[in-house]
Amino acid sequence: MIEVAGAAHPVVGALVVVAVLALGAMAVAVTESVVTAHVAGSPLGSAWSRPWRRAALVLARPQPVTERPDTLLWVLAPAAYVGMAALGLTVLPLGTVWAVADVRTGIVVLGSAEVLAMVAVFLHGWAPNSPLPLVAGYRFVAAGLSFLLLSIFVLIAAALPAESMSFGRIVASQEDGAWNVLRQPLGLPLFLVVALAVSLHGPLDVADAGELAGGTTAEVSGPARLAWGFARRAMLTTYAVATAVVFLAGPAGPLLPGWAWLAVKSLAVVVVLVWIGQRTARVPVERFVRVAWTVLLPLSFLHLAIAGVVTLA
Amino acid sequence: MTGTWVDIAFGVFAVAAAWFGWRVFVTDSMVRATFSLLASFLNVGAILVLLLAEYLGVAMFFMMGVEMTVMAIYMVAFMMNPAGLNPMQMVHQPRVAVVVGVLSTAGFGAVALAADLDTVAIVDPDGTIRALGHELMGSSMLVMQVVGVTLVATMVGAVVLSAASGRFGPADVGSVPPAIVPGDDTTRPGVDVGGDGGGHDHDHGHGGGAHGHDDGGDA
Amino acid sequence: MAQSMLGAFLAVATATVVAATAVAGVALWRRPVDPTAVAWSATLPWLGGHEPETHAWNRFHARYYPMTLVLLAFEMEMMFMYPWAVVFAELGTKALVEMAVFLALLSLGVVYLWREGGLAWQ
Amino acid sequence: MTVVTVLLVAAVLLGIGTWGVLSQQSFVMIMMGFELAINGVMLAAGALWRFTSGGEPRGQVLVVVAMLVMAVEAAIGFALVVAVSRARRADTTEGIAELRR
Amino acid sequence: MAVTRPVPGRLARWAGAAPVPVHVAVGHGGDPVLAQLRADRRVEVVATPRHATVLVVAGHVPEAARTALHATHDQVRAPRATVVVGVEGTMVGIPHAVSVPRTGLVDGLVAVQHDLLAGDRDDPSIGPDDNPVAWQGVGPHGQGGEGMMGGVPWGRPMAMPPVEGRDGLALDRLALRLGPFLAGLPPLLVVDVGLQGDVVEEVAVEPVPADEPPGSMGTDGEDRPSVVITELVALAELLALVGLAGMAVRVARLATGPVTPGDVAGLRRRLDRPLGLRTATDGVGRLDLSGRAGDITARWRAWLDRAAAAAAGDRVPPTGTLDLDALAHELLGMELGAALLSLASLRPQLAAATALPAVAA
Repeated sequence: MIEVAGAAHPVVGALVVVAVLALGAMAVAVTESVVTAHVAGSPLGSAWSRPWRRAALVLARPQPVTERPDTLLWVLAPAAYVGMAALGLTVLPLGTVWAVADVRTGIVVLGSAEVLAMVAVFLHGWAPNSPLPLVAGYRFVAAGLSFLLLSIFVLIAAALPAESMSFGRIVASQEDGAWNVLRQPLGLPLFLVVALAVSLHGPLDVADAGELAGGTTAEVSGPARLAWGFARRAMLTTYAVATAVVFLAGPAGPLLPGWAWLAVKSLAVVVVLVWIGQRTARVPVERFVRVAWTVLLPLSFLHLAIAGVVTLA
Repeated sequence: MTGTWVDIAFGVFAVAAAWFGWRVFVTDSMVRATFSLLASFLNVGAILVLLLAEYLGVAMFFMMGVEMTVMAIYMVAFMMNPAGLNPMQMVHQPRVAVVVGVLSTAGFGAVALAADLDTVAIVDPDGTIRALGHELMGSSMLVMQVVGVTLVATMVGAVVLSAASGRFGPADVGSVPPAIVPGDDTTRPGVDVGGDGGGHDHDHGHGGGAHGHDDGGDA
Repeated sequence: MAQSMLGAFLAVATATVVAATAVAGVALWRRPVDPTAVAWSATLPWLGGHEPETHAWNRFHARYYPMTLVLLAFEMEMMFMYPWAVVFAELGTKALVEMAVFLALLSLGVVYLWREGGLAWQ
Repeated sequence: MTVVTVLLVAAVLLGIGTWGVLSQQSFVMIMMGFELAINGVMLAAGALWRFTSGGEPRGQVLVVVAMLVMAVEAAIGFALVVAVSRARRADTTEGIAELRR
Repeated sequence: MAVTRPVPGRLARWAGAAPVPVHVAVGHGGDPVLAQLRADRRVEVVATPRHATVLVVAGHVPEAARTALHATHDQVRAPRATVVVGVEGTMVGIPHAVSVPRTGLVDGLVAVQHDLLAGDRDDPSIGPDDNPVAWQGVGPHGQGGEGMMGGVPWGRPMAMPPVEGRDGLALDRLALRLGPFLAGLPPLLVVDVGLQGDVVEEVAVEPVPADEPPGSMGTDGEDRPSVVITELVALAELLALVGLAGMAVRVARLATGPVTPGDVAGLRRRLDRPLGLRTATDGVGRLDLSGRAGDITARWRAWLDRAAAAAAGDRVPPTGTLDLDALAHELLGMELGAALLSLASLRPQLAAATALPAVAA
């Protein structure tokens, strides 16, 4: 019988995960609308309710059909993408001692959620049988295979002081020592790159690119498009919570209860990510692959070395 | 998690793994074939988790996700009719294959049934990952370093074989395959003496005819 | 509430399946599965106004294939780094040096890939 | 779920992999067969580690090495497919019949 | 036979208040309308007709592009509507189009969207309802295909035969005609692309031939849009393509109002910093056309210079027209995204190349 620190009843866990993803996706949508309105210089008043109205209209529009799609994969893609966002969220501590399933191999589960999310985005590009989404899906696989290593190195570096791969122990290791954002400085920027890239946001949104007429969503409309938008924002929520847990000691903090601290820190990370998204243009894929392998990967080696030395000191 | 639940879960995962494994070779669409192989791996990963090899099970999710994505790219690039729009008939010697498949299953199954393995409970189930870590850093450290060298050799070999052009220009310019019979130029591969061309390729390979020497030149 | 590892993974699996089926439901709601149910001219792929001559599904020439092969090999390194991370603090500098050698070896492969131009679109 | 049943499942996977390798003509499909066979090997190794080794870590190292074999085989296999396709424009076993000369 | 069911009441009320997603088919002189739509908060210019409820035809669409416009009209998912700015719908060959003057354009769009949601409006598709290529029941397996790669499976052939790419691998080549109404492409420009993977192996750039303008067609009497509007609309389109939606709205809002040199200088300060627009354009789309070499960053900086000069009121030389064959030769070997961005960065010059012959003074 292998003991697991925090774990909830499966049904309770599922409801909490779905609720957190829904709230998170709404928060991301509102943040995007407000930041876009601010950058555009228009009044912020109507920006708060604009996402709901837009979502209602998208829901009211008809579903996508192309000449000969692979409908099974086309429906499986958003479902798998949200499933992987949920998978990542289950292993993250959402309260001071409470987590849906704080298993001993937490960072490996988050890593495999990221990989299988890449498969979901490729399927979303492949399924419509249309040239522009196909090119967008293949572009994302090139980027996905390149930023994958960064996220693994950063998570392993966070596991060194915790002497365990469970996110609960990573938070515990930050409570007595300094937060990882301070003692492992290179980690946060690298992990923000991964968060932007895996959730198709901001400068690393190579899959739903505007220049390819919306990339993988070029043929998508109606509830299926709402499902894909929700999936992207749910994945951003999961990675914002993961950033807060790994670098800002997640639920740890004075006065406020654990989940409140986690909500505040995750919302801060969401605002930073969306702000970067509205100020930096999209990076061309060739350049991102070259930079990821020749600049960011050596940086993550250096980051790992720093984390190792700091852990031993 | 009482024993019966574990057995039921194991049964479901085992049947799913075998069914997806069979689907790999019968579906028409290459993308569906590749990702049913991924589904088969995910089910085997789940069985490994049931076998309390938790790290290996979840690591298999991660490793096989990457491997199957790469495999999907190569399946779609190098298979005719990649999306299964026409039914797939790329099979030869089907009966021989089925017989050998059944024989090998029966052979390995017989070994499993005949061997009387005395089951031993895991001594410290909590510390299996920590034990693996100490093992890799301790007595199996040699395994890790040899794996490192193997991986470097694999990377260099893969790049040499697949990259179109390296530091010294295109890979196939100037290099001429050696003759099979030393000294006899007509036996140089790539020189279609009999003009019989590859079975399935759609037009002649690089420059046919006897002028094998500048064969690579016009690539 | 300590709970067995398998119970924890049951919770993980339940949450994933529930989230996935909910979204699959939304994606399937009122979706015409048979393409001929809709006017043919509305089902053409979007290219800016013209009809494509062939299916989009083709033997797609992904131009980054050397990078994918090196990643297949490089990714095996993660399998050794996860257990290393768990026991690193106990073993101290010995583990650090050992992993440094392992990483240096593998980065040789990446340097070779970059040097041979494998990172650019072939 | 005893050692015998898990080994039987592994044997079934190995059998399907072998059938796949022998029945398919295309290089990449043959490699899918190898992958499935190694999948069966990993399952067998995991089962033997769980039931007969009493938690001996070297059992897990064997599974990792099996994963290594699969990764190396896939990488070099695809590199060869690319090299042959570039030199000979063949994507099936019949395509390179000249080797039999 | 469009499958439309009236939308449930509460959803319709919420959806009615949403910004109108619009796909703009830009013709000659359509840039001011595009800027006006992008600047308005009640309208959202989207990247593909699939995301739109209303198709807006801005500017004069010549006869040659009519079939492409009808195809674009059909690809807006039913229930759909079409709004033609400043000219009769029938002039463009779309029977149920609503003609709206430029002044009350956005109010007209909001009204059309309300009708759509209430189920009172739905333009039938113009193109054929069934695939002219008979494929059902044809061939040994009844889906029109034969053998492995042949036949017309599901009414369309497969990309055959394989062609040798620049790296020696013989794989399929997709021949695509990227149409005149692709979002972000310069108006009325057709790009014939031979794609292997996402690299352009063959390309030909052809503007849609303009027919002589009958009477006061086009943008209700206004002559060619001024230099400032052309440059700023080009900048807004480029910003929308690379994902900076907020900046695109700001530039479009600038283009619709009076423009002072101070505004343009402020815009340059916002855009010309390392991690802004230049992330997508530095070193991308490097073309040397008739002596002027440069990447996309150099070109949008030139736009800002010309806009500042025009705002200051002094005479700005007209943009030289391009040699399209030289341009096509330069685009060879680029990645598809980079090629489309390069074309978007040549919008003013290409607009001059496809301008109405009579007006291009």
